Amino acid sequence: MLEIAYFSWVRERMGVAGEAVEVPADVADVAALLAWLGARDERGALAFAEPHRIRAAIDGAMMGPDAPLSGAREVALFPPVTGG
Amino acid sequence: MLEIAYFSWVRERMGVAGEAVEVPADVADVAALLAWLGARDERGALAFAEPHRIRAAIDGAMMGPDAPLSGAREVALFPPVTGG
Amino acid sequence: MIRVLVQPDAIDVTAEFDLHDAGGHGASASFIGRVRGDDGLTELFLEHHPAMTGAGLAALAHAAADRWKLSALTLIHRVGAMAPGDTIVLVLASSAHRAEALAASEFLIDRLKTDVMLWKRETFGDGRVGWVEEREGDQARAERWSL
Amino acid sequence: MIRVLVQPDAIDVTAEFDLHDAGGHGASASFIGRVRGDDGLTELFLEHHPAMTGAGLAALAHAAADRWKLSALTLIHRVGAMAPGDTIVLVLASSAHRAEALAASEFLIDRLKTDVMLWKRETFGDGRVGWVEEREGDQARAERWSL
Repeated sequence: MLEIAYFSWVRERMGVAGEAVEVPADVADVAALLAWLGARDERGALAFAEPHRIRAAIDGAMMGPDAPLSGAREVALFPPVTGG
Repeated sequence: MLEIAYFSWVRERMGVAGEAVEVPADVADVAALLAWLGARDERGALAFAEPHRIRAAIDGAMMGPDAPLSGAREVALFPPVTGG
Repeated sequence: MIRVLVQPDAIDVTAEFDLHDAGGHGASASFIGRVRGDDGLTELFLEHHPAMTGAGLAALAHAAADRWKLSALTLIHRVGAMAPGDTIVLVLASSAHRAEALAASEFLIDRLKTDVMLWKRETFGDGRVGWVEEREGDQARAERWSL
Repeated sequence: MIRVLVQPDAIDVTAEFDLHDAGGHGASASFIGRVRGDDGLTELFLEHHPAMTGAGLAALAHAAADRWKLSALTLIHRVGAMAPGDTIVLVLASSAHRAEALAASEFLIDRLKTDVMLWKRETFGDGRVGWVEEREGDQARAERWSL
Protein backbone atom coordinates (compact mmCIF):
# COMPACT_ATOMS: atom_id res chain seq x y z
CA MET A 1 0.00 0.00 0.00
CA LEU A 2 1.13 3.50 -0.84
CA GLU A 3 0.03 6.57 1.14
CA ILE A 4 -0.84 9.48 -1.12
CA ALA A 5 -1.27 12.98 0.36
CA TYR A 6 -2.90 15.81 -1.56
CA PHE A 7 -2.52 19.55 -0.95
CA SER A 8 -4.05 22.82 -2.09
CA TRP A 9 -6.36 22.56 -5.11
CA VAL A 10 -5.22 19.00 -5.75
CA ARG A 11 -6.68 18.10 -2.36
CA GLU A 12 -9.86 20.05 -3.10
CA ARG A 13 -10.35 18.35 -6.46
CA MET A 14 -9.64 14.90 -5.02
CA GLY A 15 -12.07 15.59 -2.17
CA VAL A 16 -9.72 14.00 0.39
CA ALA A 17 -6.46 14.99 2.10
CA GLY A 18 -5.00 11.56 1.42
CA GLU A 19 -5.64 7.91 0.80
CA ALA A 20 -3.91 4.56 0.89
CA VAL A 21 -3.86 2.95 -2.54
CA GLU A 22 -2.76 -0.29 -4.10
CA VAL A 23 -1.00 0.79 -7.31
CA PRO A 24 -0.65 -1.62 -10.27
CA ALA A 25 2.83 -3.10 -10.71
CA ASP A 26 3.40 -1.20 -13.97
CA VAL A 27 2.92 2.19 -12.23
CA ALA A 28 6.61 2.54 -11.46
CA ASP A 29 7.32 6.26 -11.22
CA VAL A 30 5.72 9.61 -10.37
CA ALA A 31 4.66 10.34 -13.95
CA ALA A 32 2.97 6.95 -14.20
CA LEU A 33 1.23 7.54 -10.87
CA LEU A 34 -0.17 10.87 -12.09
CA ALA A 35 -1.40 9.23 -15.30
CA TRP A 36 -2.96 6.35 -13.37
CA LEU A 37 -4.72 8.67 -10.88
CA GLY A 38 -5.88 10.88 -13.77
CA ALA A 39 -7.45 7.89 -15.53
CA ARG A 40 -8.89 6.26 -12.39
CA ASP A 41 -11.99 8.39 -11.83
CA GLU A 42 -13.60 11.77 -12.43
CA ARG A 43 -12.01 13.58 -9.51
CA GLY A 44 -8.58 12.25 -10.61
CA ALA A 45 -9.25 13.49 -14.15
CA LEU A 46 -10.02 16.91 -12.69
CA ALA A 47 -6.97 17.03 -10.40
CA PHE A 48 -4.38 15.59 -12.80
CA ALA A 49 -5.51 16.90 -16.18
CA GLU A 50 -2.33 18.98 -16.37
CA PRO A 51 0.45 16.83 -14.88
CA HIS A 52 3.10 19.53 -15.61
CA ARG A 53 1.40 21.67 -12.94
CA ILE A 54 1.87 18.99 -10.29
CA ARG A 55 4.88 18.65 -8.00
CA ALA A 56 5.69 15.52 -6.01
CA ALA A 57 7.52 14.67 -2.83
CA ILE A 58 8.41 11.13 -1.84
CA ASP A 59 8.77 10.67 1.91
CA GLY A 60 9.39 14.37 2.39
CA ALA A 61 11.84 14.94 -0.47
CA MET A 62 10.96 16.76 -3.69
CA MET A 63 11.17 14.42 -6.68
CA GLY A 64 10.90 14.70 -10.45
CA PRO A 65 8.39 12.83 -12.68
CA ASP A 66 10.79 9.96 -13.33
CA ALA A 67 11.44 9.23 -9.64
CA PRO A 68 10.70 5.53 -8.90
CA LEU A 69 7.94 4.65 -6.44
CA SER A 70 9.64 1.48 -5.20
CA GLY A 71 10.36 1.74 -1.50
CA ALA A 72 8.19 4.85 -1.12
CA ARG A 73 5.97 5.08 1.94
CA GLU A 74 4.24 8.41 1.19
CA VAL A 75 3.88 10.34 -2.03
CA ALA A 76 2.67 13.94 -1.66
CA LEU A 77 1.12 15.58 -4.74
CA PHE A 78 0.53 19.32 -4.96
CA PRO A 79 0.84 22.46 -7.13
CA PRO A 80 4.01 24.62 -6.91
CA VAL A 81 4.29 26.21 -3.48
CA THR A 82 3.16 29.81 -3.13
CA GLY A 83 5.30 30.79 -0.23
CA GLY A 84 5.92 32.24 2.83
CA MET B 1 33.15 87.82 13.65
CA LEU B 2 33.07 84.12 12.70
CA GLU B 3 31.49 81.44 14.88
CA ILE B 4 33.68 78.35 15.09
CA ALA B 5 32.22 75.09 16.50
CA TYR B 6 34.46 72.20 17.55
CA PHE B 7 33.43 68.55 17.89
CA SER B 8 34.84 65.28 19.22
CA TRP B 9 38.57 65.34 20.03
CA VAL B 10 38.97 68.72 18.32
CA ARG B 11 36.57 70.14 20.92
CA GLU B 12 38.43 68.37 23.73
CA ARG B 13 41.82 69.68 22.60
CA MET B 14 40.48 73.20 22.13
CA GLY B 15 38.87 73.08 25.57
CA VAL B 16 35.68 74.76 24.30
CA ALA B 17 32.69 73.73 22.16
CA GLY B 18 32.96 76.92 20.18
CA GLU B 19 34.09 80.51 20.04
CA ALA B 20 33.51 83.70 18.11
CA VAL B 21 36.74 84.88 16.46
CA GLU B 22 37.95 87.84 14.44
CA VAL B 23 40.03 86.24 11.68
CA PRO B 24 42.73 88.22 9.82
CA ALA B 25 41.77 89.32 6.33
CA ASP B 26 44.32 87.03 4.69
CA VAL B 27 42.71 83.93 6.24
CA ALA B 28 40.43 83.39 3.27
CA ASP B 29 39.64 79.68 3.16
CA VAL B 30 39.27 76.58 5.36
CA ALA B 31 42.91 75.51 4.95
CA ALA B 32 44.12 78.98 5.97
CA LEU B 33 41.78 78.93 8.98
CA LEU B 34 43.22 75.60 10.14
CA ALA B 35 46.77 76.91 9.74
CA TRP B 36 45.91 80.13 11.59
CA LEU B 37 44.21 78.26 14.48
CA GLY B 38 47.15 75.82 14.63
CA ALA B 39 49.63 78.68 14.98
CA ARG B 40 47.53 80.80 17.36
CA ASP B 41 48.15 78.99 20.65
CA GLU B 42 49.12 75.68 22.26
CA ARG B 43 45.64 74.14 22.26
CA GLY B 44 45.32 75.05 18.57
CA ALA B 45 48.70 73.45 17.84
CA LEU B 46 47.40 70.28 19.54
CA ALA B 47 44.05 70.23 17.75
CA PHE B 48 45.25 71.17 14.26
CA ALA B 49 48.71 69.53 14.04
CA GLU B 50 47.36 67.19 11.34
CA PRO B 51 45.01 69.26 9.18
CA HIS B 52 44.33 66.31 6.81
CA ARG B 53 42.48 64.66 9.73
CA ILE B 54 40.08 67.61 10.03
CA ARG B 55 36.78 67.99 8.22
CA ALA B 56 34.88 71.26 7.92
CA ALA B 57 31.29 72.34 7.47
CA ILE B 58 30.29 75.90 6.64
CA ASP B 59 26.78 76.79 7.79
CA GLY B 60 25.80 73.13 7.88
CA ALA B 61 27.30 72.03 4.55
CA MET B 62 30.45 69.91 4.25
CA MET B 63 33.25 71.84 2.54
CA GLY B 64 36.76 71.13 1.25
CA PRO B 65 39.96 72.89 2.38
CA ASP B 66 39.75 75.49 -0.40
CA ALA B 67 36.22 76.60 0.47
CA PRO B 68 36.14 80.41 0.98
CA LEU B 69 35.17 81.82 4.37
CA SER B 70 33.59 84.96 2.97
CA GLY B 71 29.92 85.09 3.89
CA ALA B 72 30.25 82.25 6.38
CA ARG B 73 28.36 82.54 9.67
CA GLU B 74 29.50 79.28 11.34
CA VAL B 75 32.44 77.01 10.56
CA ALA B 76 32.34 73.59 12.24
CA LEU B 77 35.65 71.72 12.58
CA PHE B 78 35.81 68.04 13.48
CA PRO B 79 37.40 64.66 12.69
CA PRO B 80 35.68 62.31 10.18
CA VAL B 81 32.35 61.12 11.54
CA THR B 82 32.23 57.69 13.13
CA GLY B 83 28.65 56.90 12.52
CA GLY B 84 25.50 55.76 13.28
CA MET C 1 19.73 30.49 20.00
CA ILE C 2 17.77 29.15 16.99
CA ARG C 3 14.00 29.26 17.41
CA VAL C 4 11.86 27.85 14.60
CA LEU C 5 8.09 27.55 14.86
CA VAL C 6 5.17 26.74 12.56
CA GLN C 7 1.98 27.65 14.35
CA PRO C 8 -1.74 28.18 13.73
CA ASP C 9 -1.87 30.68 16.61
CA ALA C 10 -1.32 34.42 16.21
CA ILE C 11 2.35 35.47 16.30
CA ASP C 12 3.02 37.68 19.32
CA VAL C 13 5.65 39.93 17.77
CA THR C 14 6.49 41.86 20.94
CA ALA C 15 6.89 38.69 23.00
CA GLU C 16 9.06 37.13 20.29
CA PHE C 17 11.28 40.24 20.14
CA ASP C 18 11.70 40.10 23.92
CA LEU C 19 12.56 36.40 23.86
CA HIS C 20 15.01 36.88 20.98
CA ASP C 21 16.66 39.93 22.51
CA ALA C 22 17.29 38.34 25.91
CA GLY C 23 21.01 38.74 26.35
CA GLY C 24 21.29 41.64 23.93
CA HIS C 25 22.85 41.71 20.50
CA GLY C 26 24.87 44.37 18.72
CA ALA C 27 22.67 44.29 15.64
CA SER C 28 19.22 42.85 15.01
CA ALA C 29 17.47 42.81 11.66
CA SER C 30 13.86 41.78 11.40
CA PHE C 31 11.24 41.18 8.81
CA ILE C 32 7.51 41.01 9.43
CA GLY C 33 5.11 39.92 6.71
CA ARG C 34 1.42 40.60 7.19
CA VAL C 35 -1.80 39.69 5.42
CA ARG C 36 -2.77 42.48 3.01
CA GLY C 37 -6.44 43.29 2.56
CA ASP C 38 -6.01 44.08 -1.15
CA ASP C 39 -9.01 43.81 -3.46
CA GLY C 40 -11.37 43.14 -0.56
CA LEU C 41 -9.55 40.06 0.75
CA THR C 42 -11.24 38.80 3.90
CA GLU C 43 -9.29 35.60 4.66
CA LEU C 44 -5.92 34.15 3.79
CA PHE C 45 -5.63 30.44 4.42
CA LEU C 46 -2.20 28.85 4.48
CA GLU C 47 -2.15 25.12 3.95
CA HIS C 48 1.09 23.30 4.70
CA HIS C 49 2.71 19.89 4.61
CA PRO C 50 3.54 19.70 8.32
CA ALA C 51 6.62 17.46 8.17
CA MET C 52 8.10 19.19 5.12
CA THR C 53 7.40 22.74 6.34
CA GLY C 54 9.01 22.01 9.69
CA ALA C 55 12.03 20.38 8.07
CA GLY C 56 12.28 23.15 5.47
CA LEU C 57 12.27 25.95 8.04
CA ALA C 58 14.80 24.15 10.22
CA ALA C 59 17.09 23.56 7.24
CA LEU C 60 16.80 27.20 6.23
CA ALA C 61 17.59 28.40 9.75
CA HIS C 62 20.66 26.18 9.94
CA ALA C 63 21.83 27.26 6.50
CA ALA C 64 21.71 30.88 7.70
CA ALA C 65 23.50 30.03 10.94
CA ASP C 66 26.24 28.23 8.99
CA ARG C 67 26.71 31.09 6.58
CA TRP C 68 26.67 34.09 8.93
CA LYS C 69 27.86 34.59 12.48
CA LEU C 70 24.56 34.92 14.27
CA SER C 71 23.99 35.27 17.99
CA ALA C 72 20.27 34.52 17.68
CA LEU C 73 17.78 33.58 15.01
CA THR C 74 13.99 33.44 15.19
CA LEU C 75 11.87 32.12 12.33
CA ILE C 76 8.14 31.83 12.90
CA HIS C 77 5.53 31.03 10.29
CA ARG C 78 1.84 31.04 10.84
CA VAL C 79 -0.46 28.56 9.06
CA GLY C 80 -4.22 28.15 8.80
CA ALA C 81 -6.81 30.92 8.51
CA MET C 82 -5.73 34.55 8.90
CA ALA C 83 -7.37 37.98 8.56
CA PRO C 84 -5.94 41.16 6.96
CA GLY C 85 -3.30 42.71 9.23
CA ASP C 86 -2.36 39.40 10.86
CA THR C 87 1.34 38.57 10.93
CA ILE C 88 2.15 35.65 8.62
CA VAL C 89 5.87 35.46 9.15
CA LEU C 90 8.46 36.85 11.53
CA VAL C 91 12.19 36.70 10.84
CA LEU C 92 14.66 37.99 13.41
CA ALA C 93 18.41 37.67 12.97
CA SER C 94 20.99 39.07 15.36
CA SER C 95 24.72 39.33 15.24
CA ALA C 96 27.51 41.41 16.69
CA HIS C 97 27.71 43.14 13.28
CA ARG C 98 25.00 44.70 11.18
CA ALA C 99 26.03 43.29 7.79
CA GLU C 100 25.58 39.71 9.02
CA ALA C 101 22.22 40.38 10.66
CA LEU C 102 20.89 42.19 7.56
CA ALA C 103 22.10 39.56 5.09
CA ALA C 104 20.74 36.66 7.15
CA SER C 105 17.34 38.30 7.52
CA GLU C 106 17.06 39.01 3.80
CA PHE C 107 18.26 35.52 2.89
CA LEU C 108 15.68 33.91 5.17
CA ILE C 109 12.73 35.90 3.89
CA ASP C 110 13.68 35.39 0.23
CA ARG C 111 14.16 31.66 0.61
CA LEU C 112 11.05 31.25 2.74
CA LYS C 113 9.00 32.20 -0.29
CA THR C 114 10.17 29.20 -2.28
CA ASP C 115 11.63 26.62 0.09
CA VAL C 116 8.70 26.12 2.41
CA MET C 117 5.82 23.80 1.58
CA LEU C 118 2.97 26.26 1.87
CA TRP C 119 0.03 27.07 -0.33
CA LYS C 120 -2.10 30.19 -0.08
CA ARG C 121 -5.85 30.35 -0.59
CA GLU C 122 -7.54 33.75 -0.75
CA THR C 123 -11.17 34.52 0.07
CA PHE C 124 -12.67 37.86 -0.94
CA GLY C 125 -15.67 39.83 0.31
CA ASP C 126 -17.56 39.23 -2.95
CA GLY C 127 -17.37 35.46 -2.46
CA ARG C 128 -14.43 34.69 -4.75
CA VAL C 129 -12.12 31.96 -3.42
CA GLY C 130 -8.91 30.91 -5.13
CA TRP C 131 -5.49 29.39 -4.68
CA VAL C 132 -2.60 31.77 -5.32
CA GLU C 133 -0.44 30.95 -8.35
CA GLU C 134 3.35 30.67 -8.11
CA ARG C 135 5.11 33.98 -8.72
CA GLU C 136 8.12 34.30 -11.02
CA GLY C 137 9.66 37.07 -8.89
CA ASP C 138 9.89 34.88 -5.82
CA GLN C 139 11.91 32.28 -7.67
CA ALA C 140 14.28 34.95 -9.01
CA ARG C 141 14.88 36.51 -5.58
CA ALA C 142 15.47 33.14 -3.93
CA GLU C 143 17.97 32.13 -6.62
CA ARG C 144 20.21 35.09 -5.81
CA TRP C 145 21.41 33.07 -2.82
CA SER C 146 23.54 30.28 -4.29
CA LEU C 147 24.44 28.08 -1.36
CA MET D 1 4.30 58.50 7.73
CA ILE D 2 7.96 59.61 8.05
CA ARG D 3 9.14 59.84 11.65
CA VAL D 4 12.71 61.07 12.28
CA LEU D 5 14.07 61.68 15.76
CA VAL D 6 17.43 62.46 17.34
CA GLN D 7 17.07 62.02 21.09
CA PRO D 8 19.16 61.70 24.26
CA ASP D 9 16.38 59.59 25.86
CA ALA D 10 16.24 55.81 25.65
CA ILE D 11 14.54 54.50 22.50
CA ASP D 12 11.35 52.60 23.39
CA VAL D 13 11.48 49.98 20.64
CA THR D 14 8.11 48.39 21.42
CA ALA D 15 6.32 51.75 21.52
CA GLU D 16 8.00 52.80 18.26
CA PHE D 17 6.96 49.54 16.58
CA ASP D 18 3.38 50.08 17.70
CA LEU D 19 3.36 53.66 16.46
CA HIS D 20 4.91 52.66 13.13
CA ASP D 21 2.59 49.69 12.62
CA ALA D 22 -0.63 51.61 13.25
CA GLY D 23 -2.65 50.94 10.12
CA GLY D 24 -0.77 47.79 9.22
CA HIS D 25 1.69 47.20 6.40
CA GLY D 26 2.23 44.21 4.15
CA ALA D 27 5.94 44.10 4.91
CA SER D 28 8.07 45.71 7.60
CA ALA D 29 11.83 45.47 7.83
CA SER D 30 13.67 46.74 10.85
CA PHE D 31 17.18 47.22 12.09
CA ILE D 32 18.17 47.76 15.70
CA GLY D 33 21.73 48.70 16.64
CA ARG D 34 22.77 48.37 20.27
CA VAL D 35 25.80 49.32 22.33
CA ARG D 36 28.18 46.36 22.56
CA GLY D 37 30.06 45.79 25.81
CA ASP D 38 33.17 44.52 23.98
CA ASP D 39 36.55 44.76 25.74
CA GLY D 40 34.96 45.95 28.97
CA LEU D 41 33.25 49.00 27.49
CA THR D 42 31.19 50.77 30.14
CA GLU D 43 29.96 53.86 28.29
CA LEU D 44 29.44 54.93 24.72
CA PHE D 45 29.04 58.66 24.25
CA LEU D 46 27.67 59.97 20.98
CA GLU D 47 28.41 63.60 20.25
CA HIS D 48 26.51 65.24 17.42
CA HIS D 49 26.17 68.46 15.50
CA PRO D 50 22.47 69.06 16.25
CA ALA D 51 21.50 71.01 13.12
CA MET D 52 23.52 68.81 10.76
CA THR D 53 22.43 65.50 12.32
CA GLY D 54 18.79 66.51 12.15
CA ALA D 55 19.10 67.67 8.55
CA GLY D 56 21.15 64.60 7.60
CA LEU D 57 18.61 62.15 8.99
CA ALA D 58 15.71 63.99 7.38
CA ALA D 59 17.49 64.04 4.01
CA LEU D 60 18.24 60.33 4.31
CA ALA D 61 14.64 59.51 5.18
CA HIS D 62 13.34 61.49 2.20
CA ALA D 63 15.88 59.91 -0.13
CA ALA D 64 14.57 56.48 0.92
CA ALA D 65 10.96 57.58 0.53
CA ASP D 66 11.72 58.91 -2.97
CA ARG D 67 13.49 55.75 -4.03
CA TRP D 68 11.14 53.07 -2.68
CA LYS D 69 7.37 52.89 -2.26
CA LEU D 70 7.12 53.05 1.50
CA SER D 71 3.97 53.19 3.57
CA ALA D 72 5.87 54.20 6.73
CA LEU D 73 9.40 55.00 7.78
CA THR D 74 10.84 55.45 11.26
CA LEU D 75 14.42 56.58 11.86
CA ILE D 76 15.48 57.23 15.44
CA HIS D 77 19.00 57.91 16.61
CA ARG D 78 20.04 58.24 20.19
CA VAL D 79 22.80 60.66 21.23
CA GLY D 80 24.66 61.34 24.49
CA ALA D 81 25.81 58.77 27.04
CA MET D 82 24.71 55.15 26.69
CA ALA D 83 25.42 51.85 28.44
CA PRO D 84 26.01 48.40 26.88
CA GLY D 85 22.74 46.91 25.63
CA ASP D 86 21.13 50.31 25.02
CA THR D 87 19.58 50.84 21.61
CA ILE D 88 21.56 53.39 19.57
CA VAL D 89 19.54 53.34 16.41
CA LEU D 90 16.20 52.06 15.19
CA VAL D 91 15.27 51.84 11.53
CA LEU D 92 11.81 50.69 10.49
CA ALA D 93 10.68 50.65 6.88
CA SER D 94 7.33 49.35 5.69
CA SER D 95 5.84 48.80 2.29
CA ALA D 96 3.19 46.71 0.60
CA HIS D 97 6.05 44.58 -0.75
CA ARG D 98 8.98 42.97 1.02
CA ALA D 99 11.72 43.87 -1.46
CA GLU D 100 11.07 47.60 -0.98
CA ALA D 101 10.96 47.39 2.81
CA LEU D 102 14.17 45.35 2.97
CA ALA D 103 16.10 47.55 0.55
CA ALA D 104 15.04 50.77 2.27
CA SER D 105 16.00 49.44 5.70
CA GLU D 106 19.43 48.34 4.51
CA PHE D 107 20.03 51.60 2.64
CA LEU D 108 19.17 53.65 5.70
CA ILE D 109 21.41 51.77 8.09
CA ASP D 110 24.35 51.76 5.67
CA ARG D 111 24.09 55.46 4.94
CA LEU D 112 23.51 56.35 8.59
CA LYS D 113 27.03 55.21 9.30
CA THR D 114 28.56 57.86 7.09
CA ASP D 115 26.00 60.56 6.42
CA VAL D 116 25.18 61.56 9.97
CA MET D 117 27.32 63.98 11.94
CA LEU D 118 28.06 61.80 14.93
CA TRP D 119 31.24 60.98 16.78
CA LYS D 120 31.64 58.08 19.21
CA ARG D 121 33.67 58.16 22.39
CA GLU D 122 34.26 54.91 24.28
CA THR D 123 34.96 54.54 27.99
CA PHE D 124 36.27 51.22 29.35
CA GLY D 125 36.23 49.68 32.79
CA ASP D 126 40.01 50.02 33.12
CA GLY D 127 39.78 53.79 32.69
CA ARG D 128 40.70 54.06 29.00
CA VAL D 129 38.73 56.72 27.11
CA GLY D 130 39.02 57.31 23.39
CA TRP D 131 37.30 58.58 20.27
CA VAL D 132 36.48 55.91 17.69
CA GLU D 133 38.39 56.21 14.41
CA GLU D 134 36.61 56.20 11.05
CA ARG D 135 36.18 52.74 9.59
CA GLU D 136 36.95 51.91 5.96
CA GLY D 137 34.18 49.30 5.79
CA ASP D 138 31.46 51.82 6.58
CA GLN D 139 32.49 54.01 3.68
CA ALA D 140 32.50 51.04 1.29
CA ARG D 141 29.04 49.86 2.37
CA ALA D 142 27.57 53.35 2.09
CA GLU D 143 29.02 53.84 -1.39
CA ARG D 144 27.13 50.82 -2.74
CA TRP D 145 24.08 53.09 -2.84
CA SER D 146 24.67 55.49 -5.70
CA LEU D 147 21.83 57.94 -5.57
